[in-house]
Parts: sequence; C-alpha cells; structure tokens
Amino acid sequence: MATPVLNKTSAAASATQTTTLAKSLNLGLRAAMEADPKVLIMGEDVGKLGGVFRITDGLQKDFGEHRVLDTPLAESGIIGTAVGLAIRGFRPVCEIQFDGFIFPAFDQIVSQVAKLHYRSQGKVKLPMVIRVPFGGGIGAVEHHSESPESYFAHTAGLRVVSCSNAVDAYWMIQQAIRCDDPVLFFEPKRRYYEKGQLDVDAEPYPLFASRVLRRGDAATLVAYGPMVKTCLDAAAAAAEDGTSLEVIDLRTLSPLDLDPVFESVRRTGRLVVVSEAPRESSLSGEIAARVQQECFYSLEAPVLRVTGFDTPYPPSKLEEEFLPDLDRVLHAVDRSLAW
Amino acid sequence: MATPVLNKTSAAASATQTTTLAKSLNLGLRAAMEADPKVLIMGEDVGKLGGVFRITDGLQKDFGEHRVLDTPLAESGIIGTAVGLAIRGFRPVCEIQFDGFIFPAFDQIVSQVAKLHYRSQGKVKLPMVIRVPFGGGIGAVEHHSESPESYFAHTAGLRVVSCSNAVDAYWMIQQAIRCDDPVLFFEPKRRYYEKGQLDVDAEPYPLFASRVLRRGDAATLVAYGPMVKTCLDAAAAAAEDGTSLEVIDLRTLSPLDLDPVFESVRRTGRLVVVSEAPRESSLSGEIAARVQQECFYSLEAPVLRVTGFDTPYPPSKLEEEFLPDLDRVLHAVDRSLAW
Amino acid sequence: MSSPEQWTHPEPGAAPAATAAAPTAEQVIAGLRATSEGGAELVQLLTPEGERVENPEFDRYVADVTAEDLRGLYRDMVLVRRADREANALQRQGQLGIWVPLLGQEAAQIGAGRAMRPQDMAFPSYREHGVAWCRGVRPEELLGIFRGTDNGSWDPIANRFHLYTIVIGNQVLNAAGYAMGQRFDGKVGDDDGEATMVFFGDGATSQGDVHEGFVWASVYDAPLVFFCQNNQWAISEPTERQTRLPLYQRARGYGFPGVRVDGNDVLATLAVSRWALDECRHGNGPVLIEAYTYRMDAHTTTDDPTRYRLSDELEAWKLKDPIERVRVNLIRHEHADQAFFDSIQAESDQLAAELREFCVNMPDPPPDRMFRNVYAEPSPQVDAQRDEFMEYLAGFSGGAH
Amino acid sequence: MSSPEQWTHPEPGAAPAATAAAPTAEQVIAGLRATSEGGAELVQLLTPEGERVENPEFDRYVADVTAEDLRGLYRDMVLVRRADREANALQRQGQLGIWVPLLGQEAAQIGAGRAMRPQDMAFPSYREHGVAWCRGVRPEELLGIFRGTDNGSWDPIANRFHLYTIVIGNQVLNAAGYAMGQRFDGKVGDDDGEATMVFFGDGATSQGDVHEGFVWASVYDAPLVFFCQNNQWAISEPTERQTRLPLYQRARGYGFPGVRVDGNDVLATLAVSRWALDECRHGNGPVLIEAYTYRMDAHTTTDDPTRYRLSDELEAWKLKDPIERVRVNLIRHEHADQAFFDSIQAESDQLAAELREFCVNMPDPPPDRMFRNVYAEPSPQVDAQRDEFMEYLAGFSGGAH
Ligand SMILES: Cc1ncc(C[n+]2csc(CCOP(=O)(O)OP(=O)(O)O)c2C)c(N)n1
Ligand SMILES: Cc1ncc(C[n+]2csc(CCOP(=O)(O)OP(=O)(O)O)c2C)c(N)n1
Ligand SMILES: [Mg+2]
Ligand SMILES: [Mg+2]
Repeated sequence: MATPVLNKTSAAASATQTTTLAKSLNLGLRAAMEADPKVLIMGEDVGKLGGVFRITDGLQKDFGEHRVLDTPLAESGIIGTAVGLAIRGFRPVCEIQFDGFIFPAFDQIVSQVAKLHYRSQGKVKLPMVIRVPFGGGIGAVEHHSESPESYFAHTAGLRVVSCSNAVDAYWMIQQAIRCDDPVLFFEPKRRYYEKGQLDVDAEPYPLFASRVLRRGDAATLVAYGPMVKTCLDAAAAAAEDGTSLEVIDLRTLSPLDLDPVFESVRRTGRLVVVSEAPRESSLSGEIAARVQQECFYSLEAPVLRVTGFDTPYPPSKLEEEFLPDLDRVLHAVDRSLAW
Repeated sequence: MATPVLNKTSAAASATQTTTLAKSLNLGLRAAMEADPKVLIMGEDVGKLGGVFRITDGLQKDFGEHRVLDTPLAESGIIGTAVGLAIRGFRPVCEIQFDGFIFPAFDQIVSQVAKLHYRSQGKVKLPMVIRVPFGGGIGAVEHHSESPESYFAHTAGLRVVSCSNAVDAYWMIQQAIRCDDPVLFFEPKRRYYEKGQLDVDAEPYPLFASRVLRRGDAATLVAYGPMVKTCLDAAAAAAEDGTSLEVIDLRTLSPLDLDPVFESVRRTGRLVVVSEAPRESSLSGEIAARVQQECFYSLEAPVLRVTGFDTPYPPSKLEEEFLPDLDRVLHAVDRSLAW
Repeated sequence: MSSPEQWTHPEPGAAPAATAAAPTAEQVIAGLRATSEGGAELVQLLTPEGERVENPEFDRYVADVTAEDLRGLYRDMVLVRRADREANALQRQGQLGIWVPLLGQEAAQIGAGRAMRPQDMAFPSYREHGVAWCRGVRPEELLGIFRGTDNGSWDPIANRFHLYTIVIGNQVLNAAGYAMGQRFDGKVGDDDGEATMVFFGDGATSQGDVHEGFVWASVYDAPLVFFCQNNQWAISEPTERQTRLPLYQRARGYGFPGVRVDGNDVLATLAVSRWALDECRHGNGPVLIEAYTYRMDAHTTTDDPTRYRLSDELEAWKLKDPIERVRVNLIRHEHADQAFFDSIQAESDQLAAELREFCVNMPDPPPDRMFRNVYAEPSPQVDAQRDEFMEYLAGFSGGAH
Repeated sequence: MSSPEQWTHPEPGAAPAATAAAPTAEQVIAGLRATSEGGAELVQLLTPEGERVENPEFDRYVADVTAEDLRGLYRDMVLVRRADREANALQRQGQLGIWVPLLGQEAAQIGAGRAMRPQDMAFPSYREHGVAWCRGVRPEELLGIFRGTDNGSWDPIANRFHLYTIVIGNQVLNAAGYAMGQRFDGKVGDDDGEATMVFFGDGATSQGDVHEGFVWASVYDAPLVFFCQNNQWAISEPTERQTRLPLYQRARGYGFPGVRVDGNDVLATLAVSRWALDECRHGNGPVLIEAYTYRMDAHTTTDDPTRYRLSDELEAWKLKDPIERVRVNLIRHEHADQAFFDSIQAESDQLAAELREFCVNMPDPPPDRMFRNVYAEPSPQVDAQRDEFMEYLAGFSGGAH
C-alpha cells in the first residue's frame, strides 16, 4: 500500500529495472558524473576497489583518476581539500568509509563546510556531498555501526538527508550533488541490498521533502534511513491485527519537513518516532518537541520514541537487542494506543 | 527568593568571601591540585599567561611546569594525550581555549574518551575533565561564541555539566575532577565576572543534580549556564507584574536530572526551556520531548523553547538579537500563559 | 641515525624539554639562535643595517627589482603598518571589538603578497592584513570582522584572497584542495601557470590539518606554497613548545623543499616567494617557506605580552625592523629623497584618516542579516524563524530593542 | 634546497603523482624499490636466504641472542601464524564475523614484542596479534572482538597492552600521553626505565593524530617508539598514495631518529626495537621505526585484494617469508633438528585446536551487558533504560526474542 506518488512513479514507468539500494547509488553517481564534468569522487579506496561497499564500483575505470580520487588516509584531509576544490568550482562527492570515521573531519565540517556560504554572505558557494554509510545491523566491529546524523542536523548551514530505498537512492544522490549547499548524505548500509523497481525516466520526488509511504489512521510512525523498512514491516504486521498505521519517511533530516507529520498526527492523534541513534539530545527528540507544540490539542497520547540506548554501540552480538525492531515498535504503538 | 539549599549554604557560612565565577574556578582548580598530586592542567596558554581568561592564573607558578602544561597548539593532541595520561593514572584537566576550538578534538572525545571505560568493561577508568568556556555575549569574533553542548549530551559515555554562578563554579569543578568518568565542563564565559558569596566550608550541592533556584507557580523556566541569569532576571521582572515563575538550573546536561523539572511542571502546568544553542536536534528539544511524555496530563500549554536560531552564530553586532534575552523569555511565558 | 637533526637531540639523562623548569642546553642554544640571526640557513638579501648582501641562489629572482620597485615595497610596508596602527587605536577607542596587529610582519607579508601574480590564489589566516593589501583588499574591508558587522566584506573569488580563517590550520587543507583544483584544471606546468599560497603561523604547524595539507599537497603535487610566518610566539607560547627543529625543516619528512627566509627582509621574502611560486606554477610544488620574523605587538588587543615575554626581546628585534632597513638602503643609494619619504608619510596619514572615517561611520547590520545566506538554496525553516523573529521585533513599538 | 629528498621530486612538467593514470618515473622507481630490498638504508641481519649479515650499528643489540632464543622467536612466529590461520578459517566457517590477518607480519610483531620489557607499555592498532602474544595476551582473548561478544577481554593494565584501536591514528596520541606520564612519574633515565611502543600502519601516517603524536612526543621527550608497519598497503591503496618519501624519513622533520628495518627479519626487528626502546628508557625518545614488510593476505576477511593488486607481487614477497629464513638459518647452523620442528608443529596444532574449541563455545553476552560500564559511576538514566528494556524482554514469555 505505497503512496500515490510511488504508484505514479511505477505507473509512469517506461523501462523499470530491479536494482538494489547500493546499485542505485552507483547508477546515480554515474549519471551525475556524466551530467557534469565538475563532479569528482574522493575518498579512501573508492578507486580500483570501488569502495568497501562497491558504491563507486567501476567509476574510476570509466572516468579516470582525475575524477575518482583514492585519497590519503585522513578524513579531515578529504573534507578539507574538498572544500578547496568546491571553492575552485568542482562538485566533490566525498565518501566517508564508515559512520564512525567521520569524526576526524568534524572540525572541517562544522567550522568550514557549514559556515562558508554564510561567512562570505553568499559570495562563495560550497556544493559538496559527504556520503556516509551509517547505522548498525551488519555484525561489524566497533565504530562501524554509528548513527551520527543528529550531530549534523544540529549544525546550521548543513543539509542532511537519508535515503531508505533503492528508488530514492538513485534520485536523492543526484539531487544532493546538484544542490548548491553542502549535503550530508546518510546511506542505510544494512539496507544496501534491499531491492526496488527503478524507473530512470520517472519524475523524481523532491529532495527536501518527507513522504508518506503508507496511509493509516490509528497511529503515525516516523522514521528515516534503515528504520523505515522496520516501520513498514511493523505496519504490515499491525494491519494483520487490524491496526492501521501511517508510516512517514522523513528523508530530509535538516531542514526538517514536518508538515506531513503534523497533518498526519492531527488525524491519528498518536506518534511514535523510530531511530537507531541514542536518544539524548537527538533528532527524535526534536521531532517530539515540534509535534507536541504544533499538535498540542490533537495528541491523544504523548509522542513516544523507540531509539537506540544511551550507551556506546554494543558488540555486534548484542546489536539485535540494541536496535529498534518490529516488536519494539509495535510495543510502543500499543503503549500509545493504550494511553 | 533563593532555594532553601542556597540559604542553608549561606547560613552554614563560617567565612564567606565574594568571588567572581572566574575566580571561583581558579580557587577550585587550586584546591583540586592541592588535594591530589595526580591532577594536571593542560592546554594552550594555561601556564605563564594563566589562560586567556586567567582561569589558571598562578597555578603553573605554584605547581610547576610538570603539573600545568602549556601544550602544542592542537586540540586533538591535548585530548588524545590526556587520555594516555589518564590511563597512566593522572587526572588531566584540559582547557579548550574557546568553544569553537573543541571540534579538532571531537574524534578523540567521541571515539576514545566516551568509550574507553565501556570498551574495557570497566578495566580502564578515564577520569578527565575538559573545560570549555562557551556561549556568546562578549562581542567576540567568529568561533568564539559557540554553544556545542548538545553534541556532547548526545554522546553516551560522557558526562556534561555547566555551572551558572560563582558558588557552583567552585564546587562543581572540584566534583568534576573527582569524578571517575570523563566530564565536559561548560563555563558560561559571559558570566565569568558575575559575583557570588562563596563559603568554602559549606556542604556542596551534588554535581549531577539540577536545582530549583527560584520558586514560582505560574510557569517554569529551565535553563543552564549563561541563560540561568537571564531567566532569574526575567522571573524578577515578571514578579513585579505579579507573575511568579519557577526557575530551574539544570546544572547537569548529561545525564539529565529532570525529576525536579517534572515535579515543577506538574505544579505549574507550563514550561519554557531557554538555551543559546541553535534549536534543531538540541538539548532543549530533548527536555521538551521528555516533559511532554512525563507530564502529558499536567501540561496546560505545549513546552515552548527560547533558543538561538538555526543559523551560524552571527557577527557580534547581531548577537544581542541572536541571544535569548529577558524580553524573549517573557514573550514566551506570555504565549504559554495565553495558550 | 646520524641524521642532521641529532644536534637538537637531548643528551641521555638531560632534563625533559618541556617538563623541567630549567631549559635544556639545546633549548638555550635554540633560544639564542632564535633571537640572533635565525640560523645558518636563513636567506637574507638586506641586512638589518640596510646592506644588500649577495645570494647566488636567490639574487636572480629580484634582479629586475628597480629602485622604484623598492620604493614601492617601502610604501606598501609603511601604509599597511600605518593602517595597522590606526586600527589598533580604533580598538582602543572602542570603535573595534578587537584588533589583530601585524606590526613587525610587514616585510614577510608584502614580500609574499607582491610575489603573487593576479592569477594566483591566497588563503590567509587572520593576521594577513599586508597580504590583503597586495591582493587589492582595502583595509576598510577588513574592519567588519573586528567591529562585528560581518566576517570580511571583500569578494574572495574576485580578489583571489580567501576569507580570513580563525580556526588554526583549517585553511591549509582548503588551500591544498584549491591548488589541486588548479592542477586538475590544467593550469599548472608553464610560466603562466597558477599557484596558491597559504598563510599560517608557527603555532599552527602543530595542528593535524597542517600535516594533512603537507601530505595532500605532496602526494598530488599541488602548486601550493606553504607560507609559515614564524613570529616566535603562539600567543604566550614560544616556538620551542611546538617543535625541536627549525620549522622549515619539517618539509624534509615529506619530500618537498623547505626554506627559511628572513621575514623582516622584504627583498629576500619577495625573492624566495617568487622562486617558490615559480616552482609551483611549473609543477614542482609544493614548497614550504618559513618566514622568520617577530610579532612586535600583542597577540591581539586583548593580550598582555608582559605576562610571558621580556621587553628586551622586543628591543633586540626592533634593531631588525623590516621598514627601517629599506629606508636606510634607499637613502644610502640615494634612491629616495626627503620629498619621497614625506609624500609616503602624507599618504599614510591620508589612508589612516580615511580608515578612521570609514570605521566610525560603519552602520550596524540589520537584524534580518542574521538569517540571510545560511543556505544558497531556500530554507523554509530559517525563513520561518526569520519571519517569527521580525514579527516579534515589530511588536516593540519602534523602541526597546 | 639541495635537500636529500630532491630525488623524490618530480621533474618540472612531470605527470602529477596522483592525478595521472600513468605513474611518474619516481613512482616506478619507488615501486621497484618497494618490492626489492626496501631501500639503501634498510637494516637487515638475516637475509631472505637465512644468511646472518653483519651490522656494526645493531649487532650488539642481539649479541646475547642464543640459538635457543632464536628457536624461541621461530616458535613465536609459527604459533602466531598458526593462530592467525585458524582464526581466518573460523571466520570462513561463520564462527567469527570478521578476521584481520597478520600473515606476513610475524617477524615485525614478534621482533618488536620480544624487545619490550615487562615494565613497557604497548598501544596496538587492530592487527597486532603477534605483539599481543608477546604481552601475554592469549589468542582466545582476541576473539571476542571478531565474534562480536566484546571489544577484547584482556586487562590492558595488567598486560600492559592497551585495547585494540580501530579508528586509524587515535592510539598514537593516547600512547604519547601515556609515555609522557612515564616521564612525569620519573620512570625514565636509566637502564630500568620504562618506555612505550605504539603500533600503526603506513596508511595511518597520513592522519593528523599521528603527526600530533610526533609533535607531542618530541616536544616532551616522551619515551615512545613509533612502530610503523609498512605492509605496502592501506586496504587497496599503495604507500605511494600516502607519501613521496620512505616513511622512516618522516622523523627528520621533527628532530628525532627514524630507521627502516626489514620487518620480515625478526632478528633485525628485535635489534632495532631494543635500540629504540633503550634510547627511550634513557630519555632520548622518541624514535620512529618503519618495519618494512608485506600484508600477505587480504586486508580483512571481507576484502578482495585481486581487485587492486597483482599476484606476482605476493609471489615476490613469499621469497622473503619471515619464518622461512629463520628455519633455514637454524638448520644451516644445526641449531634445530627435525624433532624440534616437529614439536613446534605439534604445539601449533594444539594451539589451533584449543583456539577453535574455545571459539565455538563462546557464549553470547547477556542483554544487560549492553548497559554495563557505560560509566564508572552510577547513571540513573542508563539504569532506567536497562530496567525498562529488561522488563520489556521479560514480557516475551521466554521466547520470541
Ligand atoms: C583550533 C584553534 N585553537 C585555538 C585557537 C586560539 N588561538 C588563536 S591564535 C592562537 C595562536 C596562534 O599562533 P600562531 O599559529 O603562531 O599564529 P600567530 O597568532 O602567531 O600569527 C591560538 C591558540 C584557534 N583560533 N583555533
Ligand atoms: C579514521 C579511520 N578511517 C578509516 C578507517 C577504515 N580503515 C580501516 S583499516 C584502513 C587502512 C589502514 O591501513 P594501514 O594504516 O596501512 O594499516 P594496515 O591495515 O595496512 O595494517 C582503513 C582505511 C578507519 N578504521 N579509521
Ligand atoms: Mg606565531
Ligand atoms: Mg598498511
């Protein structure tokens, strides 16, 4: 029971193909590089290897070492030089190999990337994309399963988006590259191999817009990135028990596009926000804060949150417990309905 | 109309002295260094100069260059070596010269400082303090007026506190140094010269506890650091108009101690959270999210927030507009009361 | 292991360089050398006494410098110093929130700035008022930063002079990326090639970003001149707190040339900078230049150097004043008469008067400026916050706020 | 500027090192040197053919090494390789989530590890299984990291072997701080002094943290040996992507010694490491060692090296196998008979069997482990989340989850 728009997309389909989220990103990057010679790809192992997740597979071979750069091993260097390249007129797309390794670049991102357009009163644009495979669920070692998006959503001057499915991945990466602002692009690595029907001739959905993926009236679920599938699964399960849940994919984390959420909550009266990230001072808290203000009289229960815990990401044998899953989401829905 | 506890403190006073917040920190650091030879002070210009705010004034002269280290100019180096010193058994107190310069150390703080105790299953303790003069209002140039506390409140494994007055400053810095966990210590630089009556023989208030500074029943104001004074001033002004506001100083930003806030809101039914930091995905959002859940049936108006805007910190001629002030706080109170 | 640096290595059992109250023998020696000639390898073309000394390696880079050119360099230095002093005074009088003096570093900055060609790009730190001057940025355009009205009002693209960067070291990586772009654009390899110059201080060399800049620039053969002004101090910390070795030697470890030039000698700095930029535009970058100079004033107007350094150090450096040696040289060779010096004096007074006039009349930015240009593309969120705030402001009947 | 590095400097107009598809002449030369002897200054005591070659500078550091000691080093290498191969197999069989092989780096790690004294401290990266072995950390204690049950179960304080660090470069600063502490504690300056050794790779040298570690250690004369295993690759990137120069020369720019040792020669690595540690414990630290070696297996079990390197490179390095040369030497000098080799073989099979037995029986951690030790002192917040979650789990009648 997908949204009208998704239907329209598939409807309009001339030649749809089945791709994975990972492959869609690769196709999207290729399309962006073909469309604009100023687009560069930089990062660790993005060349011959095609990145550890193969998202840049084949691009160096086809576009050359001038446009797909295997950089030295230092994230501040990757982002800091990308800033200079963007000032020079390039459109760098930087790959951070794993979520946990973006922190050495945090200073460049917060102090330079986020501020240059403002500092220069618009005289210098910084069109660059920072791709970050994020989140857990792949049984990885430490620092490979972090969800750092809230740090960036809290940083004015950055745009932050996350794709949740193969179709969005193809369009959103291209839209992010075309955007004249710096964009943090969070990729749900555990969903890289989820399949979707991609129609490259279809009309893309706007980048900075959240989207209702499933209609329902009992309660609203809001998520982004990897948790969207979890919520859709939960909604499907709830439907079997006769509970109809609305599912909204945020897609843009900064700036937030909450009008669809407000509209939904005014109908359902109940909201559960789902995110892998730790709860304290997070994006999920922001959503709860905004909704309780905008929908004060509509809420029949407080906004509830299902999130990762306020602990470091645990050893992977425990990640199944750490990560919100279908059961925890439905448990929260029950609590909300019972309020 | 201060809290009982504050009264008790002053009551118990044997020899109270008038100090500024800055001087209290200096006295607190001195006391901590005298109490424990393992306490080290490290940072840029903390030696002969005594720090750009003179918080470490005279300490190198009295304790020597072995215990007060003028470090090379690199924040990751300061924090990264402090980690090693803490593992070795020292208790480093690092000074970050200004809020905007903590970001080069972000990786060490998030990846090592916050996680080592957890990773080692408690075998390695990391007792270290990171002092950060933060916030605006002093007419400074770029990067000298940031409020980065939410980044750290969102990071599990760290403790984050902020003092708002001269008395707390003296005790809290010593308590933070005695704590066996890493503590981010945020100092409201614009309040460094606010005076207080310090009784060094008094019983200190616990470190990880928020505190009611003023009783009231019409609405509750919650703030921390520099905004506490703003709220107290607002409450005083409101009192003249016959509106009695309760003011709570959070003091601990992570872990949050919200029980006093819940208790207060259950009485007043209204809450305004005040913070200089940008609003998106911030600590102020977390408080709103928690309160709307815990006090759902008590709230007569949504939790409102008065914060900095979601823009980079502006040139200082505009900071008066950027920073929440008495008028904006009271404006929000009026909106809350009129809801 | 008998590397040339061994001499800086403490003897077994020697007091630790940083943890002992007493400096090691090496530190004393280093300290003495620091305040004397700046080391054996210091490139100098004009002595403090204004004598032109020969340098087989670098003379050719200033062979074309006429007496008029030298007078021009003199003029540049006098004017930027005058502007610097005026701005300092404006701060004292409450017209600026803070000022970052360049006093003493005029030769380093004018020598480097005048070596750059129009097509070159510069990435300054926050003290490069002299370089700004050479890039066509008026002193007036710097004031907003220090008065708190903006973050620099010049056009970084048009002037090919990036905004000031206050976070120590950040700009070095940005410059490395820009220089990589010059190479990717095919603008490197011949006499008309482009190059980039990045400015940072002795303290900055400790930052990871500066190292990464060295790594990137060398691995990508970026046409980048690392111009380090070693003014002996990072606020209160002497250079010994950052390094055991003369900083120009840092380049050794990366495989590109490093040179120490007398940063109080405008001619030598011009020559070495021209050489370095030429190396870069021809594809032989990067190059590191350590301009050995001295911060003659406080770190900023809020700093109090008497807490950490002795006045006789300043006195010693006054004897090496960057402007005085050029004046003496011009006089000795009768390349300038009193009329010339008077005209420069008059011009600098004029400049200072205009600067003051401009400063005191600078309007405060309008509140809504705060919300502008956060993003290049529209942000409903920022717009909403702006509208709400402007409405709130309007609520005050034209006053209060 | 006629610095010794000039040879690595590309000729004017040469193709950019990194941006041209075709490598520069320098890169080809560097490449050839890389796969041949490792450069003129490579310290080697045992040739790949097992010949003991003299080295006036370092022989004395292994003068006391008896035939029994050499057999011990052989045993160490065989056992850690066997454990490494077994763990690799366990990953293939789904018993581990991932494994990071040390194959080919046994000599570098055993040489360094055996040079350390009990009072010394080690900060590993994530591939130092051989060093762990020398510090008394059982292979079993490493498994939790790769099986996902913990982040290393040994006691970093008791073993004087810090936890593995995965964030490239971070541990170098932590080690510098620890070594500063050894000095502050007065444990440096004589034969019984303490020292610290930190391990990182060729790729790590690009990180700002490693540079800052060099700065801190040199400025504070920290007793720290920087032990860089240059295994030629950072995942898919050859060392040329990180530097123009041999990495040991990086030390030149900071003013402390740098040495390149044959990392496939356990005797040379032992000698150089002992020398370096001695320098440090006597107060002459820091020292940089580049152990020139080769990553003979994939970066990790999830990596596919065939995408980025040719198999004949591996073949060339097999001829320089770290274990084989010791075996040949022992045989040639009749310092070991077949019985010895058989006993080591048996012991390694035993070790592997125990490792496997241990691995397959490792229990999963209990859910509440997740909430333990987040803080040293109580956290009401974490406790509340734990209680809520445990209650939630209890809700499932003993199953489902
Ligand atoms: C990352 C960072 N840390 C700290 C500061 C505060 N600070 C401003 S200037 C300065 C000293 C810089 O010394 P140096 O690099 O020698 O440049 P100079 O001021 O002498 O020109 C410091 C520590 C800063 N601006 N940025
Ligand atoms: C800060 C950071 N960035 C990226 C990574 C991903 N990564 C893990 S190992 C590795 C290559 C390291 O190469 P090297 O330093 O030579 O060590 P080696 O693996 O060869 O022993 C990379 C890029 C990481 N772990 N940390
Ligand atoms: Mg300086
Ligand atoms: Mg390697």
